[in-house]
Amino acid sequence: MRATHLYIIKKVLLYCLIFMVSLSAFFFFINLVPGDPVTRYVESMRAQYSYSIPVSDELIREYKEAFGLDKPLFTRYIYYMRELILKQNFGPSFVAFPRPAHELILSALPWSIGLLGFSVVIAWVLGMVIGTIVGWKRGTGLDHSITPIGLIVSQIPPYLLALLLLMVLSYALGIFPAGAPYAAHLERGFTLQFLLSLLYHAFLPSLSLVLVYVSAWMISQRALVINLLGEDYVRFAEAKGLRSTRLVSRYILRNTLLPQTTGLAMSLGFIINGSFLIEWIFRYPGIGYLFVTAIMAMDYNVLMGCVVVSMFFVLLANLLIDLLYPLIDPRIRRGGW
Amino acid sequence: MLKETGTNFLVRSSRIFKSSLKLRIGIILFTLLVISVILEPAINNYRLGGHESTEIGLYDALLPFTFEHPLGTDHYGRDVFALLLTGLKYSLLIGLMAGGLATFIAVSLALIAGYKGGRLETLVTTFTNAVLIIPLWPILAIAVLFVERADLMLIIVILAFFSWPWACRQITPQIASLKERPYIELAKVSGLRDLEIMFKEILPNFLPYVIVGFSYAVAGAIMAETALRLVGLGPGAIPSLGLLINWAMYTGALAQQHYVIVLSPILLLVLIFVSLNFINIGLDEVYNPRLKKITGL
Amino acid sequence: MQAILEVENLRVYFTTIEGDCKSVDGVSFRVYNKEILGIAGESGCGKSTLIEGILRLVKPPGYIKSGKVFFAGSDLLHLKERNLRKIRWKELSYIPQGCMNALNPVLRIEEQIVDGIVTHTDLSGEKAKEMTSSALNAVGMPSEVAGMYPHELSGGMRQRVAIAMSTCLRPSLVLADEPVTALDVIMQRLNLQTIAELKERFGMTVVLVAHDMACHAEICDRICIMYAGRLMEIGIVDQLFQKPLHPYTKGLLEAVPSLQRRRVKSIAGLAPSPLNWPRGCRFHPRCPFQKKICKKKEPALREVDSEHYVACHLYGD
Amino acid sequence: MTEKLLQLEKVTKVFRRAGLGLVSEKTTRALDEISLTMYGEPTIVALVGESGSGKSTVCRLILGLEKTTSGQILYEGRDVSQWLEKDWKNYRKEVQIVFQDPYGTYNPFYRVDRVLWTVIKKFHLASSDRESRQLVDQSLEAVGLRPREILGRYPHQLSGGERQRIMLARIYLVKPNLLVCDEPVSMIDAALRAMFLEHLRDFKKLGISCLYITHDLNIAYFIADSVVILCTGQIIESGKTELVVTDPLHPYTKELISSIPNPDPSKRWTEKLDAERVGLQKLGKGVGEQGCIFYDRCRYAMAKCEKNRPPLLKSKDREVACFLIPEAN
Repeated sequence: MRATHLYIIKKVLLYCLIFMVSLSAFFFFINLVPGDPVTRYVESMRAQYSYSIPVSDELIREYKEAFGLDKPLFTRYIYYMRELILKQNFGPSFVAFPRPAHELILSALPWSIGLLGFSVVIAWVLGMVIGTIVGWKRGTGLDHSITPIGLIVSQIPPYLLALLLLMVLSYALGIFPAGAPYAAHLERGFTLQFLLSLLYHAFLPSLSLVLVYVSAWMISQRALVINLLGEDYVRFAEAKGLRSTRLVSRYILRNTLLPQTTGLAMSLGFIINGSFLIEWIFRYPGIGYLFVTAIMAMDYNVLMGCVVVSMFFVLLANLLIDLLYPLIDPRIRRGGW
Repeated sequence: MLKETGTNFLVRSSRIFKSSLKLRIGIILFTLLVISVILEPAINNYRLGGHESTEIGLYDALLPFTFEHPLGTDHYGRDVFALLLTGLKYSLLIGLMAGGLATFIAVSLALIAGYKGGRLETLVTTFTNAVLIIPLWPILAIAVLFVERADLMLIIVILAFFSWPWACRQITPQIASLKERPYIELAKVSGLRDLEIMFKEILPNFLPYVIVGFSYAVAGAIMAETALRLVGLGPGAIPSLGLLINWAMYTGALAQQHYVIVLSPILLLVLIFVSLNFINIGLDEVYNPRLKKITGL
Repeated sequence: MQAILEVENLRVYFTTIEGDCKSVDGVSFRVYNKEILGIAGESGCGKSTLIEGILRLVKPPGYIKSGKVFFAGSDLLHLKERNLRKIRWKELSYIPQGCMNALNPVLRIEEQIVDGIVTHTDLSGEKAKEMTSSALNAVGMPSEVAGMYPHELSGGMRQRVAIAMSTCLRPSLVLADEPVTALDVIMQRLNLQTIAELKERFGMTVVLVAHDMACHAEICDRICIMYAGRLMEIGIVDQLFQKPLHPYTKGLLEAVPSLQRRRVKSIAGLAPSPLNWPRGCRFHPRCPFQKKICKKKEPALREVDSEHYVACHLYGD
Repeated sequence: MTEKLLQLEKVTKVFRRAGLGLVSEKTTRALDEISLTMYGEPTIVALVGESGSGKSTVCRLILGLEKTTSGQILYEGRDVSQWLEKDWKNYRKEVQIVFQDPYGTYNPFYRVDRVLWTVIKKFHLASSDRESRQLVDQSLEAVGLRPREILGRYPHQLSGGERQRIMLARIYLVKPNLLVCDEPVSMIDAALRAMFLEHLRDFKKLGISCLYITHDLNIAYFIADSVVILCTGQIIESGKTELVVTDPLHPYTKELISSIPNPDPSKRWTEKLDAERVGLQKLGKGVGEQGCIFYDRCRYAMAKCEKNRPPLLKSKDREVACFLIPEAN
């Protein structure tokens, strides 16, 4: 089993490398864009409170000094990376100074992971199931009624769908709450009431993600299934006289698992893009909400931290999926290890 | 396979157009959108009597639907229909330009990587995939937030920078398969130079995939831009559909249930995405005969 | 002789934008008990579609236009799905062109063979596994192959696995669709011999589709020549090779070089399109002996000699 | 005219999947020290091998579509790896190819006759438009096609046989010294193959030598003056066609020839092949290891065959690599 270990070590190293490279690329990109956070911050303060505080270049320089922005780029890079990797320190928050950014991020993280993890898994599983059924029954009334809807819904950005759901189900009909992660009067704890409230409040944000991605997975699964139906081995299995359930589960579903898992891994980043706005729209206190409020407040370190954290989790999820591949596909198991 | 009996390019294109219902729907929808954008200055100029559609207080606030204001007016007394047209114009403009630029980057990268192959190709694909799995929108948002002057051109460039991987992902595998075709080798032994092969042999066959990549990039760019506008980023003077939604949210149109003000820009955006997607699926159906053969669509 | 399978006027069409593609257009023949019947013809003549039609495996946009397929006392084309499933594999089995893609890449060979066994018998998993290895041994493969995945086997070996799989329940009739195409000659010989041997050992009947008539000459008892969606000639193999009747059969035999004959001659003209078969005899545009009637009337298959049928106006009246 | 036109000297080709540090590399050895000579006098040499024998690699190496891993390819005595752009251009005019796939060799975007105009333009075969038009007509007629029915057509409107003959027309225009054919008839209908092969024979009379790559000994026997038998990347036997086919020396060649199905039902196979021996190549044993390449599948395998590779022995008019030949020891 040494080959297995080697495979795992190789993958872990590869992802570490990708993480480091994208982190560095991200750092330099943000710092090389003309304009710097402190100046923009002070400018926006001046614009917001239309009285003129005596903002001199002096003040900006002092600010920059306090945040270490006056140093040369490369020194800052080394410093940033060192703090980040050794101490998981993103630097202080601008707005909640001197509270460190990582404190804000850490408290937001569980909300995001919960909401996203739940929605993505549900959407993926449901999409696979519905897509398989629709593909298997292609050309029937079921296919003709579900597929066009899926084609259209899968193209709505989830944050726009979130707006629609919010307007209709929450403001107009009042069925679901418009914000907050749980009812305000409840104490946090492992009580049934609290958990139910959690689910109730997470329903709409989750639904907007799930609806869109169920449709997307369904469409891609349908295409895969239809492609597979033309494969010789499915035809051969049919000639074996297998029952449809066995045929579908062992000869069709099994074979779509690999491309669909790849698809899941590839789309995580994209899903997170959308979820940032959804959290904000529903005032759901995750990383996305933190990020958008930090945008409004121009809170540089929090912003950087949010991106780094989401990058980290996406890559982690990808790594896990990569490690799962050999279990799904014997060709990788026997060939690549 | 396509059975074209025609001989010239136009006839062939029309065959392709006819062979897929989805492609037809997509192209017609998108063309309608583009036409309304082209007519926007004329229509708005005529309807608003030379005023800008964004001018505040031109009419009374929140007027109901009338013949004069088919979709009413908003909280600032602006004609919603006129605003929509303007928004559509900027959204599409930004999308098309950013998408075009992104496709250009992607095609050049893919052509070089695909044709040269080997390590360079592995490098480009690995890089593209790495960029793809990273959540790009937050990075984009930070860049736009801290940039000194967020004008239209800069936004377009930044958006392009962030949507090229979408196009690249569509294009790279295709080019890798195209360059394996025997006719490329025949061209080589017939003494054609590398550049001639790229532009004369590969590029024409590669066009449908470029279109697919382009429409992915356009959709990606519009989506990202809308998301930026939603949280109030980007040049405030240029009203795109995203900014219209942002205004609606900030004036409380959502809670007060002014459906049209919120819904109309969202529906327009969805229309853009759906039409682009239908073009993609349609092209896929035409150029992926296997799928077509089985579905019999 | 007793017929085990009777095909009557089978038509399998494909819907296309340009109209119906008439791949199999009115084919009738019988398969006698315990014989090897070869079906020969060039690519595009409809021989694989014919097999799919008999097995009812035609996928949309293809469909069975009309016809009857009698097997074990019932018409397969009008059987209930459930009853058809019971006959499949156990009685009527199918060997696909296996070197490419006939095996599921993510299941072990064993799982794929066991799948068929447990569906049709009451055997326990253990017993089914035993059967698997004996089926593999029957085609000369060691039992270890059972634990392998298709990608670990060469094309020829995959084809042999497919043969083992299809014959493990000792079906009475096996339809083999190009089981030796795209294999190297040695592997091709091995597989042909294996099929012939299994047929003897299990007392099966085999229908063998191949485009290379030399393969038929090696193991078949009778042979059908197919052209443009129809059968042109049916005969006992010695008879047909020594005294071919149909001009197409003659042409086909002369077209291919062999180590025994260095003179070859092409059949002039092009294979017609299934969207639009020629009127009258389908071979007439390429036929060196065409008569007036050939353009107008399609000849029917008639018995010219004992057990030698031909569809050509040159023979009879 | 017996000077050497093209020589392959101990050519080895190893394919490598490009790796990038953590992305793993894979190597396969397609050819192992192949030596082959084509002489100036027009001849047709058939290179016969089963799938995976590396026969197509030979063709790609000769055409310069791949580079050798080791060994040399000499054209008229000059090493092609030393060549500049200019030399290659000249070489292309003198060594040409017909590919296997009549469908893939045509760019679906253009009309079929473009392949003809391209060579006329690139190799400066005509000085005026009229002259090139005449050349095109002439070349199509030379391969039995009517120009009116071909010019201006798109690839999908023609059959595989017609397309492959247009490829021959292209060769007729270029008139190379050496033509490499990579299984040119394997994808066209059996009934139409003979026509193609006849034209190839006519080309020999025009002074075009041909290296004909095929898996089908029947065709090799029909067309070639001499054959070279390739087995998993190595040449194991070669010689005059008649001689090799009627009196094969190497066990592999023997088995190959006896396994070809005979279109005569009265002369069926009598001997049964041993499935254990023939059917199961040992997994994982690659080319380039020591020992005879055919050891696993050889019925006459001896102890020394496992460890030692038999040399390719030359006698008067044939070569063979097997320890069963007395001279090999």
